[in-house]
Amino acid sequence: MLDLKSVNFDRILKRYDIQMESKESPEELAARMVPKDPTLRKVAEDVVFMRYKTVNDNVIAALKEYSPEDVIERGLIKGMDVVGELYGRGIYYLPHVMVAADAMDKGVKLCESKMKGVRETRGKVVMHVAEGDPHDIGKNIAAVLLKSNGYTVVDMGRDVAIADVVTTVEHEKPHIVTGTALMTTTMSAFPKIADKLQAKGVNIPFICAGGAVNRAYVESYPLGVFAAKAIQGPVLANKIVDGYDWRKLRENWDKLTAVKE
Amino acid sequence: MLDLKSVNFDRILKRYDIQMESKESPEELAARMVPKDPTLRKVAEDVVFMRYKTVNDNVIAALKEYSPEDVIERGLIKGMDVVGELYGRGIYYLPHVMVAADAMDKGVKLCESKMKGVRETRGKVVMHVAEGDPHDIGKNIAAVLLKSNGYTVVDMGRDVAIADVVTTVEHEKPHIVTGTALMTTTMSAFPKIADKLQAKGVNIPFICAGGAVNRAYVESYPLGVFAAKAIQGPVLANKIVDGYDWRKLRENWDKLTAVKE
Amino acid sequence: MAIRRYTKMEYGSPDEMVFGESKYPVSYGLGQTVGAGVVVPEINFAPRPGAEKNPESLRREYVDYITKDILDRAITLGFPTVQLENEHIFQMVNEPEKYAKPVVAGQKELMQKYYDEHDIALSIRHTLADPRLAEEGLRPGMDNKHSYPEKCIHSIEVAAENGADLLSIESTGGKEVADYAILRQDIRGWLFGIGYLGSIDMAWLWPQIVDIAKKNKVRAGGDTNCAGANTSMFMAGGYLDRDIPRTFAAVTRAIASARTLVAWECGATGPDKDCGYEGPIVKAIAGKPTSQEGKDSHCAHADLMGNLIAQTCDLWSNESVEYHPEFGGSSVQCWLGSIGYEAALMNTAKQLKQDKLLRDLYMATDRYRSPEAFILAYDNAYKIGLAITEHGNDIYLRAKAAGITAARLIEDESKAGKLRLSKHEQDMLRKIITDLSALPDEESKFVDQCLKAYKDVPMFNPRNYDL
Amino acid sequence: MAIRRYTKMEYGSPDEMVFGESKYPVSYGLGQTVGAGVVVPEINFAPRPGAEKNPESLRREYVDYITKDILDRAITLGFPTVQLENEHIFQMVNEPEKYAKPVVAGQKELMQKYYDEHDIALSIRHTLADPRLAEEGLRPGMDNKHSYPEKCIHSIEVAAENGADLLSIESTGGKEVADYAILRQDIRGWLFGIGYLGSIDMAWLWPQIVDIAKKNKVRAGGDTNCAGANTSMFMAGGYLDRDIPRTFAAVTRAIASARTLVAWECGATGPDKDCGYEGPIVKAIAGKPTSQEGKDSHCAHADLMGNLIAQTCDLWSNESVEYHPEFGGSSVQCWLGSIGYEAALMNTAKQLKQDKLLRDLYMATDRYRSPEAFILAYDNAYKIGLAITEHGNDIYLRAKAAGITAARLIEDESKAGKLRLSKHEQDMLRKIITDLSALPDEESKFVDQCLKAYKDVPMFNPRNYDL
Ligand code: B12
Ligand code: B12
Repeated sequence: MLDLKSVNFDRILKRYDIQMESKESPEELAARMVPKDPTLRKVAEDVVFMRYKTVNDNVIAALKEYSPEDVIERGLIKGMDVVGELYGRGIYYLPHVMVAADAMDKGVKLCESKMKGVRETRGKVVMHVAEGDPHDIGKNIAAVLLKSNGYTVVDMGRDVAIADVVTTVEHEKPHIVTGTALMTTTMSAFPKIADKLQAKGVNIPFICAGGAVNRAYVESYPLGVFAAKAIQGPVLANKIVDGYDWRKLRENWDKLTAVKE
Repeated sequence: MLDLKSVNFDRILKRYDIQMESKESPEELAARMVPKDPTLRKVAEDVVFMRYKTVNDNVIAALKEYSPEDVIERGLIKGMDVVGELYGRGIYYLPHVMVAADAMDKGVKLCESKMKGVRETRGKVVMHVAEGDPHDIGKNIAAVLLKSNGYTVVDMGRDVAIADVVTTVEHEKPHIVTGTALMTTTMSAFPKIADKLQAKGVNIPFICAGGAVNRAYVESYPLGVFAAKAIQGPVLANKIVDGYDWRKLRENWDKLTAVKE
Repeated sequence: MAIRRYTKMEYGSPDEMVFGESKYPVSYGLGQTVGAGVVVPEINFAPRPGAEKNPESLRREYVDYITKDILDRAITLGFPTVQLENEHIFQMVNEPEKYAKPVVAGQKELMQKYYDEHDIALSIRHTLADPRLAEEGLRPGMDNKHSYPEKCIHSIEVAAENGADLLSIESTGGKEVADYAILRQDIRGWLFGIGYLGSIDMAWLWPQIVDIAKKNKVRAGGDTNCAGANTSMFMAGGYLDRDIPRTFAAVTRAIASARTLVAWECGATGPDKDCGYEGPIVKAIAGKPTSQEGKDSHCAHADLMGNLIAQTCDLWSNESVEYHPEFGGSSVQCWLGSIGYEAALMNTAKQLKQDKLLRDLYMATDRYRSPEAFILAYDNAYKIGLAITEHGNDIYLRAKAAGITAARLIEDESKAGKLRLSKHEQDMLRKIITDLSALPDEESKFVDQCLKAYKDVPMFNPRNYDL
Repeated sequence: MAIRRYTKMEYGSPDEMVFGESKYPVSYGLGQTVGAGVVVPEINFAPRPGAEKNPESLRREYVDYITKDILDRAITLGFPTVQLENEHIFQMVNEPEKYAKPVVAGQKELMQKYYDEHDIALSIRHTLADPRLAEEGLRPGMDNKHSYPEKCIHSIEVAAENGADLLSIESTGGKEVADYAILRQDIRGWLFGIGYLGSIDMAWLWPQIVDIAKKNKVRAGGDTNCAGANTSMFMAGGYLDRDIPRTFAAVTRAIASARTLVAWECGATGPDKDCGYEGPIVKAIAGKPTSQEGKDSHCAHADLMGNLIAQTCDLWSNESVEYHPEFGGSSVQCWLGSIGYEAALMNTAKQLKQDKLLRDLYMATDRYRSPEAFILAYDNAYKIGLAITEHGNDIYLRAKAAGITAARLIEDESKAGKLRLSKHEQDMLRKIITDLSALPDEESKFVDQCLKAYKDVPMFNPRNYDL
């Protein structure tokens, strides 16, 4: 092998990742953002620092002082907000978000078991991967992010037939339906789904994503709203429950999705 | 420099062009195809062998025995047919065709000057290059091939405004209009031209070509018929004067254009 | 069919390895020989959206447009040899007689014509789709909804009978567990999913492929871990990405190579598939030819080892590109230009006996661009190969050894050498080493532990693996 | 502005020339230096159809999409330096204030942001469009229909004032005659069109560009003969094409280099533009940096010297690709991957002092692929450079000498060496040598001859050249 000692690697490549590393620590940021109240703070921190083991106890403690709804909103979800911020700033990576979401999920389940009725979530989302398409990782990530932002997710899985999607939407009456396709030869299901939904008078936004599709394609059929990244799921969903329809989402797409990258 | 003596270049590249070289000579092929009659034969051979200098004399000689129409059809154009065949078989290159066409042109002009009325050609073609686009070589080649196949060409040149194309078509009443665009940012003129022509009730085929456009694009607007190579011009034109409209050309496109490559 | 495990290296030292040569060259197709002194470009493609509308539109897309374009361009540029790869789409595995057969036969017919007319060496790899769903069942008889396991095997037969020269697949065994683990940075789960379950699944699948190949006198190529290690690599991404750390991706690549080897242990001859980046490791072990891709497959995905990965390839691939027009021709023609010229450069280096030098230039360019590149540099790949063969008979221990070796190589170099890691990558590396070191020495204990830990992973069903 | 003709070679021998180094490196843009030990990737692009609809949609396409994608991918892959090239489209030269200004300014603003945040060396070349029509008039005051000559100059000012780092153009003087000649294989006509008229036109145009550059403290790069020699090359094509013979194309390239040199003689500093393949010849003469393109510009056009042409480049370009999505990102991102990695390979070779060896590998790969490749091999390019400088002060004689030298080099090698020619290529070569040898030794005689011979060429107007 050639002797590489003399090589000045800076003339060949540049480690921008190391140069960009955030100086801030998760602890510093969390300290500023978590709730002041010590009981809720513990709950939020369990989420932020992914303490899957202690979250149960801390939620139980909090439930003595606060309603289940409050523990969810002001403790667990607040913690998840911090996680989102850490991710957005490049301090946390995706797996942190996933594991934090697992912890939150555990706490939410506990709270829900103490509630009278059913918990009211921000909204309901039906998700699927196109027929013939096995690529479901992106959809799974998006599902976790939507859940951890307070949405109910009906996950239909992968390789889902067009008719099944339509039936499920009719049945579940969600605020949003989503589709993921990573293959140019499976994505043609989307316009068909959109047509069938419209024919049934369903006019909810149909968020379409996945490597194969792009904005131009998704906007070529009714209902379609493109998402490039899983993290855009909650951003778009929040606007939808605020009353944006698919046309308005399209108009404001550049602005909306620029918020977080 | 490294010493290249030991290199076996066959493992690096293969000279398919040399391997494919035709064994047949232009003379052999012409001998089989040119007219038997010695006077017309000379005229045809002047075209085949690009004898710009003798063509005048030989045409004059032929005009003593034959009508101008016959000298054109059975002498000059017959010669051009041989040229087309030689080109198709890879024996002639494009410049042969161009120079042969120059020779033919000279002969045709001479014949025309001896005619009573105007010569009846196979049809009339209005050609142009899109507005803002200076790339006209392909159009020029196509024009020569159309002319040498017996068509009257109205060549509007390059960088031609949409309105000018429409006016010229209205005025000239051609069988065919053509457009060439080599830039993605100039080709959008074509659908506009097609719309305006249709609005005026003009329904002739609009042959569109040039590096920027492709078949899918050209078939996305009415009238549009794609051409990949200049040599397809006469092929399509012949069908058009035979009665094919743009829809029928599209349907048979694969078959028609496979004829000659 | 007996599985012959690799317990020693076919190459005596890393330096023996170089592009365009392998210990066991393979001949097939129309005058094609791979691994015997010439690097061959391998061009892959995907049909345009809508081409799948019906069998005839799909055939036309693959044969009349894509295959013809490729062959024309190869002649145009004077490339003496080309391999095509057709990755089957869902429709082709779901209804192979209807969708796959006309494509496979049509491509071969056209290739034969060019071979006869121009004497260009040609071959085609058919990469069958693996549509099996863990939640429905991976083995025959289990999937009552779609019968995917049966269809998958049948589609391999259809390809072999109708014109495939080389059979490959990117099998997906264990992926449901690996997918879960990757999002949680759980290296044990990943090892269990790909290193263990994946190897079991391949040991079921590959003897069948080898049989089909033998029966039809074609070649069984190989597998790569697109489902696992490529997903890691893809998600780890480049210097702007923060999905998963690149140290994790690097270690999963090493583990995956212990799995990918199984195809060859079942009797496949190579060349291995492109798409995965395990080539340098498995080639070091087995001496069979491999297809690789890097700087000229950015049409399909970016990577952080675009040159390095060419170091020991036998075929040089573009991975895949959607068929569509470009200024320079169709997309397949354009990318064929790039891979064909790169192969030509390597072949010139071979002719001039400068191939090892060019190999080192490739390698040095990216050696420190990412931890994954670093462990795939041929010297390190060789070391990982050694770790695998030391435990060659134990699919668990060898995968674990591959992972630990990779992790340690990265650790050592990041401490003493030129490989720089971000803080997050370092943290992850430490966690990986800790986690892997804590694992039991016995397969049975490991399996028990994992069956318990991952029993609730969605879609995971031990019966898929006879567990 | 005085024109300083080259009458001697800046390089003492061919072997001194190698990629990534030039005698006169140039600094500009945001921390960019070209020709001083590092090869820089240069990424070009074209907007999607429809983007030209209005100024805002065009700005968005060029800035928010294309430029942002490029910068993100460069950071993602760790490329330390990138140059962008924006080839202006018709709308930008026709209404520069409206269409060009927001694009030029927007790109620079975004680049500044990335430069500040990531310290990546960045620069942008604006290649102005030359919309002038010979039939309307090439000089100011002549074109009453469009005022293209005036608009052309104005658009250069707009670019220079609003953020261009480097000004280039592919000027089209003499093209009307060359276009006519190429289709008739008339080498005299081509020499007159490009070698003579083209050089006259450049001597009018380039002093103005150099002035505008100086006034705005930016760089005047260079010209290339896209209009002429690239059209030849493009039409000569590969082994399936029969439009024009490759020997003709090769000789036109040599002639074109005598013309392309004029930009530098008028005071432009380089780097020369990509797109043309005259780089090796003009660099040998002038020692200024050049941009080249080959195997990684097949998105724009195929060539028969994909590796060879990298031998002496300072920037490595993709020529141009339409912006659109691919599996691996947008098209500009994908091709940036390829050119960026190739540049990295060259830079590694430089660091390891193996650059001359890699240069020779590049060169040897295509030396005998086509006559054009052969005459551009750096040793032959040098010889053509010598022929030009010997007659450096006479634009006619030097262009003729370039052509004859190239033709003779091809002839000798095809007789005694490894360069094989088809019969048609041989015929053409013989005709070229005969035709060129028959030409007079004096400029004035040549001009008289040509003015007579080509007076009826459509669009040709001697007044465009003060004749
Ligand atoms: C991993 C992988 C696989 C794995 C899939 C594992 C899994 N569980 O998903 C396996 C091995 C199974 C696989 C199989 C195949 N694959 Co595959 N695969 C890939 C690969 C390498 C990475 C995909 C990936 O995971 N990306 C990462 C995820 C996170 O990205 P994502 O899903 O797009 O999600 C992101 C966004 O889209 C968004 N998002 C997604 N969904 C949603 C939903 C909402 C609501 C929101 C807001 C956002 C959102 O968020 C995510 C990012 O934040 C790609 C390469 C590529 N360039 O894409 C090829 C690729 C997709 N595969 C391809 C092919 C061809 C195949 C096969 C057909 C190959 C074969 N012949 O075997 C088979 C499929 C067999 C079949 N059944 O038909 C091609 C597709 C070509 C085409 N025609 O379009 C690709 C592009 C590779 C290539 N370049 O050729 N593959
Ligand atoms: C030569 C050339 C030029 C020459 C043109 C010379 C001329 N008289 O035509 C010159 C130098 C003038 C030129 C200028 C420019 N060019 Co230019 N040019 C080229 C090049 C290299 C070759 C084009 C060519 O001649 N091809 C050969 C001919 C024969 O092909 P063709 O015209 O397509 O014709 C064939 C078929 O289409 C068909 N055909 C054509 N017409 C017809 C008609 C009929 C009826 C039929 C049947 C068939 C037919 O027959 C022919 C084959 O048989 C291309 C490269 C490429 N990849 O295409 C770039 C190219 C077209 N140019 C390009 C650009 C960007 C420019 C400039 C804008 C650059 C600049 N900034 O200065 C300027 C234009 C300035 C302006 N006014 O706007 C880009 C276009 C990108 C885009 N946006 O789409 C290209 C693609 C280069 C690239 N890869 O970037 N260019």
